Amino acid sequence: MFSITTESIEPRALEEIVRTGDGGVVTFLGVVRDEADGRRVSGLSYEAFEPMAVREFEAIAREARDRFGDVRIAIVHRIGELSAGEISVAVLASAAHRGTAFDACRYAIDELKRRAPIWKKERYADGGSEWRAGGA
Amino acid sequence: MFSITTESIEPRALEEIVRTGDGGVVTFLGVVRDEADGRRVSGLSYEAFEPMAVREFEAIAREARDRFGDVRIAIVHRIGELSAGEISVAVLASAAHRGTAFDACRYAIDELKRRAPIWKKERYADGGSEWRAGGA
Amino acid sequence: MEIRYDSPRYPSKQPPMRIRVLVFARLRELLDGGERSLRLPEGASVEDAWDALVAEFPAIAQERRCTRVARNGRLGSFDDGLNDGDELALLPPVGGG
Amino acid sequence: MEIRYDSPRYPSKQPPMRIRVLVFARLRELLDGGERSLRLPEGASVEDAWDALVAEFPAIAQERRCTRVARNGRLGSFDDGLNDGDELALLPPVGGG
Repeated sequence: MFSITTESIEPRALEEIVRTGDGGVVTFLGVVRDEADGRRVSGLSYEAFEPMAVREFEAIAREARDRFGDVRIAIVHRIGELSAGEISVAVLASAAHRGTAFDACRYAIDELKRRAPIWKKERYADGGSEWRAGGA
Repeated sequence: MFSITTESIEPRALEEIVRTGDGGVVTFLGVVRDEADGRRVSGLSYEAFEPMAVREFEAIAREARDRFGDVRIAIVHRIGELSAGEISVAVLASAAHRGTAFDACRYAIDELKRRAPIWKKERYADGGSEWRAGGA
Repeated sequence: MEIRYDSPRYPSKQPPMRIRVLVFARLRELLDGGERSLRLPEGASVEDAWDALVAEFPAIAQERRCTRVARNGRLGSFDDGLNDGDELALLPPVGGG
Repeated sequence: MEIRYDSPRYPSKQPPMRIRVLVFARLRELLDGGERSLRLPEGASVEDAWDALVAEFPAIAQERRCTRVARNGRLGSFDDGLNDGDELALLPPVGGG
């Protein structure tokens, strides 16, 4: 399950990829923070180059399998307007053993932030806004 | 939120500890596998020394904060009879940044398996059963 | 069930201590129940409590090596002395998760 | 909107190529829209497409250094040649998650 969505993310939906025999399921949820570098954030907007982003998610999942072994991965990223406390991204990794699931989940979110064609604009409570690169 | 429960675990309930300002939430779910060392498992039963287990969960969370910094942790372990595909344990770690949340979540489940006074008996499809130590 | 145990090392001149023993997993099965009360002479140790149980349930003897003990909810050792009213938990190798 | 660009390097003797340009984030704002069509002479490169956009939107010039390009959904380089009908995406530094 690899997708870009304008709807609010329901993390449990990603569990559909969990297979009988998987003993460890690791989920990462990215949540919109209410501050960045000491400035109060009033909202965010995300945009994506959707077909390329989805292909990048697929590539990242393949790489995770090559590196860490048999693991199922789901990645869903939300776009559009988000406010503090909302989920911007969910990554789920499910494997027979937990080490594989942890490694694959972390690899996937790190790579997603590093290279998936997705952009984030922060709007600040004190006015102004900024495109933020290199997801911290 | 640190508890032992006989009820089925609802992972989203652990999210109540997520605080405004947390940007990364990592959840580990332990799921009952249908095989172990090549034997088909028909079911599991868990038991716990409950008050000590809960105190151990609290101690593990304190250690995680000492090691990795400001992070909120929830741990819920189920006991009683479980069948394949059911969630036996949920660990959630929530922090401003994802590295802290990943490290804390993994530390917590590793330590839980290593030292929390909880026991697991596997029942095999071919008959027989076994208490399993040293959670793999 | 209550086991009364008069250690040869500790002749029971004083009123015996009552110790609440909790056992889990394999030990629970071998002892046919998770909780029991032991009467031990004043000054008895965790080791003495264990020996009293072995006297009644010889099958547990081989579990000694990998059993940990908790006194009143805190990990302790077989050398620890016991006090009247203590709760003594005998913990086989854990395997949660 | 369609920009027609006749490169001095590539006099337009042949029918021009039509390139679909997608821009995102800061570049989308600077170009006042996410999608446009460029007409470029046969043989033009990604660099030529960029120059055509800079000619109309000088403010993007300074973005060149940190812009990556994707041709038909695959990462490429500014040196890549373009073909008629190509989709060219101009990608500012990403920051999802």
